[in-house]
Amino acid sequence: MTTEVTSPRAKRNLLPRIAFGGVAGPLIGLVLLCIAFSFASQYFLSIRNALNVLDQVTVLGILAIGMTMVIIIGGIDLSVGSVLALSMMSMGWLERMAGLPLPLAMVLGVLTGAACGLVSGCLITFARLPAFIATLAIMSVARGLANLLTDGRQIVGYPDWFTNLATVRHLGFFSVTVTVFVVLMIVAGIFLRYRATGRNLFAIGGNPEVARLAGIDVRRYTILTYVVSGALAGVAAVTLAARLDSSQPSAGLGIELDTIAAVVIGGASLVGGVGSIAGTLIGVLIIGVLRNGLNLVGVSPFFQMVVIGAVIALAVTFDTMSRERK
Amino acid sequence: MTTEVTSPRAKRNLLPRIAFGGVAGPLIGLVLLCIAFSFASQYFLSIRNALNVLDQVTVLGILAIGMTMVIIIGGIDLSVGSVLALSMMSMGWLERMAGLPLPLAMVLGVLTGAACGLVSGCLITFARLPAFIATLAIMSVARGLANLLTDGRQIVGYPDWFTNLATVRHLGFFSVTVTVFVVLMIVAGIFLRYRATGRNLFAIGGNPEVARLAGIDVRRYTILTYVVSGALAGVAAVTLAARLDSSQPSAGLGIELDTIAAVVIGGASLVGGVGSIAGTLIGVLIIGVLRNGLNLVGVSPFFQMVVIGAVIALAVTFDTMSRERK
Amino acid sequence: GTVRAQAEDMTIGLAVANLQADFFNQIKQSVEKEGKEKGVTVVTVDAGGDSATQVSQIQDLITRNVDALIYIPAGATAASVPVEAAKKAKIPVVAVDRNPPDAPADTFIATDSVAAAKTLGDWVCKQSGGKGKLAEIQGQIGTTPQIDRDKGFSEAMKDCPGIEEVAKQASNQWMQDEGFNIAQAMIQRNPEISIFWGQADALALGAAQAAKVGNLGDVIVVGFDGDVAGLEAVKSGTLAATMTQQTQLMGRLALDSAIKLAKGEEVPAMQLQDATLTTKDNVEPFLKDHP
Amino acid sequence: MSAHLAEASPGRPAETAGLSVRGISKSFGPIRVLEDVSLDIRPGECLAILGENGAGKSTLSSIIAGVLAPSGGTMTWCGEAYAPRSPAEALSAGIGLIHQEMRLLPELSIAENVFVGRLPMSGGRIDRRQMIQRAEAQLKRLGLDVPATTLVGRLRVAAQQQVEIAKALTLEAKLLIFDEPTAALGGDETDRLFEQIDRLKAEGVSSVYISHRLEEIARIADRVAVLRDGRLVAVHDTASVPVRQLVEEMVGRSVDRLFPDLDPPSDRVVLEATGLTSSEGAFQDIDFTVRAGEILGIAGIVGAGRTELVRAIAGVDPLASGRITVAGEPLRLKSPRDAFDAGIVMVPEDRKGQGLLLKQTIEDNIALGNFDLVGRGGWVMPAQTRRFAEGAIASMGVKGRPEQRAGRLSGGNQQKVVIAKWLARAPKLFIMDEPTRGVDVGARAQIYDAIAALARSGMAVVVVSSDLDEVIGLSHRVMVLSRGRNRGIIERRDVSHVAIMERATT
Ligand SMILES: Nc1ncnc2c1ncn2[C@@H]1O[C@H](COP(=O)(O)OP(=O)(O)OP(=O)(O)O)[C@@H](O)[C@H]1O
Ligand SMILES: Nc1ncnc2c1ncn2[C@@H]1O[C@H](COP(=O)(O)OP(=O)(O)OP(=O)(O)O)[C@@H](O)[C@H]1O
Ligand SMILES: [Mg+2]
Ligand SMILES: [Mg+2]
Repeated sequence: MTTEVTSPRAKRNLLPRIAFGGVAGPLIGLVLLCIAFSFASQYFLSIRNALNVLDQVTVLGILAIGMTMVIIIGGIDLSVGSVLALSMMSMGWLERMAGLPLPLAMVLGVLTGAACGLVSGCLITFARLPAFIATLAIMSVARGLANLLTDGRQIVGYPDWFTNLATVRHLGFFSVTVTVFVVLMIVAGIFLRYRATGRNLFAIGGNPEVARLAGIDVRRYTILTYVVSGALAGVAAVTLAARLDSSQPSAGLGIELDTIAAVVIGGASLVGGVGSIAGTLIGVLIIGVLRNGLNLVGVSPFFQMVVIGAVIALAVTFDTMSRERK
Repeated sequence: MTTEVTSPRAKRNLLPRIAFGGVAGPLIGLVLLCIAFSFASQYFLSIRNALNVLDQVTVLGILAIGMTMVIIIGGIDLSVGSVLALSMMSMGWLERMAGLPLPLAMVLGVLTGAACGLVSGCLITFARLPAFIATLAIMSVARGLANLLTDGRQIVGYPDWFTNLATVRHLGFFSVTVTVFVVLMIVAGIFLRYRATGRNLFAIGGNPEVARLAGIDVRRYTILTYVVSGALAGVAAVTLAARLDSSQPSAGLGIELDTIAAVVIGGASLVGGVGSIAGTLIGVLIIGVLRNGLNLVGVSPFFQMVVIGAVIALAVTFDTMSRERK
Repeated sequence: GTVRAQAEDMTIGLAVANLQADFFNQIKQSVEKEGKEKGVTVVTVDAGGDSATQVSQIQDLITRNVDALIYIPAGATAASVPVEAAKKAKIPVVAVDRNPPDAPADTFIATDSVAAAKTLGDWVCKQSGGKGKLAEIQGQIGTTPQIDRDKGFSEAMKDCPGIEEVAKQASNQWMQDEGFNIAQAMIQRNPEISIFWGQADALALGAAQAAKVGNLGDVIVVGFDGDVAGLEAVKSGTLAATMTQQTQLMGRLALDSAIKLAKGEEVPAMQLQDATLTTKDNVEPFLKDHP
Repeated sequence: MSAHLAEASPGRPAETAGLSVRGISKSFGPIRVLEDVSLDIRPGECLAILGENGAGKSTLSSIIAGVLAPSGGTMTWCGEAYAPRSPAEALSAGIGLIHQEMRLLPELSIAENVFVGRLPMSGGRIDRRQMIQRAEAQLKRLGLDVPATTLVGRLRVAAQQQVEIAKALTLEAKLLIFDEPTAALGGDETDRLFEQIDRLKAEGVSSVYISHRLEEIARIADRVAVLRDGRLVAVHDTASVPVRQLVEEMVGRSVDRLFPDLDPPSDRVVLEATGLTSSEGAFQDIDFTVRAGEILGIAGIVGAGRTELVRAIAGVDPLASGRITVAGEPLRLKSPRDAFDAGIVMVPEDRKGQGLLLKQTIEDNIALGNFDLVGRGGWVMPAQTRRFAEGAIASMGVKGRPEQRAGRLSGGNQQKVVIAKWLARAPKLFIMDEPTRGVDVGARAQIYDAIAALARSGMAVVVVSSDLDEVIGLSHRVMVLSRGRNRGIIERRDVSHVAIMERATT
């Protein structure tokens, strides 16, 4: 939720405010992008492609949920990509080398992610490391461990039912992984908007000292937020493994910047205290639609980079401008 | 703003504070690291290896100078790696395709970097983009352009005198590039400590509104800081081109995180208003010595990642602990 | 380094381009395994794809006084600086996969990518009956393997006019996820695609997965490299064929050459290896014992 | 009121000297904050501007100092048209502002804060020695004796305010605006400040003085202007206007009684503190009790350790030793959460740093820590938050709407939000550190009434204040601290300025 001053028209504006939760700016960007691609490519505007985009943003989206919370409390999590890789490799290793049943390995994979988050959280609260450094350290360690598990080899050959989680679209619509993504978004959205615990995260990000004096256990919340972010990286890992039908130690390389970009495009502030799941969803979709559309149009990869950079800058400019106007 | 009581020990501590400029924490980390490596490898403790380390950190160090200023004003520059690549490719392209003399192309390469910084700075001050997003956008655009210039191919075959800048150690000591690095460090150190313009950067980072109220032209300073950071990325590009004897569009991939890490390890705060060149130098050396030492000891690559992460966390923990004690 | 007669007390430096790529990792493992058998100390460094890092790492290996250097260059084309530095320190260099054109190493070991890609292209032509719509997912633009594989495959296609190339797009990192997304977009633009040519097994696997999701039915997906995942996929029929590079052999050969060079013996300047066209019929032995 | 102005204008000097403000108005979006304000500030005079919280005093100062641009109107300064586009322009014209909200750089030294933006240079580098000497000299004159190399972040609120004042005094400006400079100061420091303003007057420097401490006005000001709801309602050519009249002009009605009647407390002891000793050394060996229905005042001069003491009781700072029991239950305080769970809440001294989320809305601020009251089972619906906040806003008469950003409220209204937030909680022990800092008279009466009502409802209340009248008027008993020690607890019937000051200065 943004914490803008509402003009005296606030009461009249209440309806759109609730409907869009202050994400009008990025939303306009997303709509413009979709319109542009609809003209540029005949393949863009179709249910099938919309489902493809959802497929493609599932991993980014799940990571972005955790990142939204982390950014709201004024932190940052650079380790998500590496933690994803470590969770993925643990899952594969446990199933393959330790012979555990795959469902159990999946759960343990998620727990691996949570454990990484726990370490980050403890480094931040107890060793008082800046979040940037703590998660950068975990980023390096987790990537190393992910590689050490199998000496850098990927793990292939999961059972069919596992890949089907990502590939079979039930009733012609959502695959299991997309469903998980959507459900997680809704749960997180409700949590951040309507639960006291969720609201407390905004207070911590706004000013941790104020939050502490108001009786909030800032340390516990901080640690838990990083644990959730780690666990979500674990969920993303399972999703990605299903999608790729393999576990790869190089998975998620560099995805942390994409994730942070999605959250900030969605209106969150890296200073903390501001952000919303609705905004993050739009940010994630902007990145997803951009990549998908450029591929459909057949833009060369180098030129894609230029366009992506320009569009990100434009989208956020829209957002700040529209806020200013208010 | 905290409302701490002045500790009665404040006066007694004044001397060491001035002597080490608040970098005692990271310095201890660096010294411990050097001692450990001296025991672990017979090759570590030698003039030759020390010079190697300096060689190896030149690019990172030059980038870190600009990053220190950016972080002091409360910003961040994710684009340094890509801007480095773009400057490098422009230089090569201008010399090869446009047929300019190499010295002129070198200057224009540096100016390319400055131009990128100018764009970032304007996006931040005029379009009011968060620095993270503005420089993330430039990061993507610059990398795309660097690749587009030669369709992703590298440029090889510079004249010998150019490579010699990086490889010939004059009087058995410093190569030209290392000399440039050292001189830039000294100049920046003096600038940030003893010049009013330099001190103003701290005021801007501490609180831009206070700075504005004190009559400081915050926008101009902000833009100039990013221009300097970009120009330094250009200088780093020339240095790296000399070292590699080629221009590569993939150069500097991911180096932004290393650079930020070095600055933060050196005691700067990402919130702004705190930082020093002495600290940054130590941060850069910690990263350089760590990589060098691990290679000399022969630690396997995957395990290196684990160790690097752990040492970064430890070094900064030392720093925060030693501050707390104060 | 000084010339030594015994392999036992030798130290060989191994500078790998990027261990995140399975192909390089296979070679690394082979070199290390061989090193253990021969009692040679192998010191491995990984540049993570960055040539600047690699130059620093090789500087460290030289400081460490290695007796010979195995150099798998990072970056689009190989940098000559490490070779020159090693030569200056009188350390012999074995280049693998890519060779700096302006400062060639003492010996160069690689797969003949052009020939291999042509073999693969010819097989595709035969397999498809000389007809079909081809979609090509290239590797990272500008890298030697990308250029060579492009060249070899398109030579084969020249002799196969019935196959029409309908899509061609490059990836940035040779990665499976990229292959998937690119292929998915290609399928949307051209639902009649019948052949996918991924310039690495990872890209081909991504394309195969996209074809499966897109219910494309009968498509021929071919890759290159013959890494473990690729071979498994060939066995299960996900990939129709791949070109198996002899990574184990190349690793062994690299170490042997390095030892020989360190002892002052002669080694041929060029040691090009064949890649084996691998289909369901001959994949089994490769899976058991990678060449 | 134009009649008022017409009366005031004949005595006006020629416009060639001083500042004249003509028809200034200012709107934030559709909200009109200033409406057609015209004023003159003569050379060498001190003009006091009074007004309720949110009357527009700070906004007017900001316009004069170039921080904000007016929506309409003109100014002339020293006979020339004056329309500063930035604080830098105002500064170079010789007009400086001490901002109401202290704006310092915590990570920099006192000296650098004092000279920020105009560091003295010599020979191409900063002249640190000169900078430190001048800063220390100025601070000494203000009564603060600390090395100028100290980081500002380590200073107490009062000292920070003094640094802020020193910053303005070294400007060598021709017009200085003091926006509530004494809100965080004690009597001694205030006197020092007045000496400085007198000195400036003698040098022909004009000043504008804004304060809610009406008793200061007669001492320092030459003339008084009163703002109400953004309009100028009165200008007096003398400062010796009866306080009662000023209050009436400010509030628009008479405030006949500042302090409420107090009911006698019950015998039930709520808080019992024995042997409290700070781990930082700020206070030692403090014993006292507070009973249900009782208001205990804590008095002392600046730096006596009052803030440290109440922070420790609220679980914010650690105690080295001592025992605290609440309603007979011994407490182990490891964090504010523990105190909170035991029914202790605190309104902190530093509202911006510790009391308010400046970037968030008023309703978010009020709901924070109160979610259990706002909703049920951990659920908080926006409509419930709104209703809860509206209740709290009404109870304290905050001039603002629930969805407004707290940082944009006037200072006094921010303070009211911080208090309002805990009123609904009905804690066992309510601690208030400087509860009326920056609050106007009308609102102060309101806050006092609220405090008395809290006590009447059976709560125990601790009020720390540097305002002696406030401690005396509001407390059942007054505990006096000096140099970290309890110098005695005075019963209401024995309490007086003299009784307190005697103990406070031992
Ligand atoms: N940036 C802003 N946006 C919207 N409203 C504002 C802004 N700044 C101030 N206001 C409003 O303008 C009014 C006047 O504020 P101002 O700070 O001038 O009051 P004041 O007289 O100084 O009060 P106090 O005595 O409490 O300091 C208040 O109602 C405040 O909410
Ligand atoms: N002039 C001074 N300079 C520096 N430190 C001081 C000074 N006076 C007191 N102190 C320190 O301040 C501490 C007490 O501060 P505290 O904030 O608790 O006092 P206070 O009575 O609440 O004053 P106030 O709230 O008015 O600032 C003591 O430990 C003392 O060491
Ligand atoms: Mg005010
Ligand atoms: Mg106090």
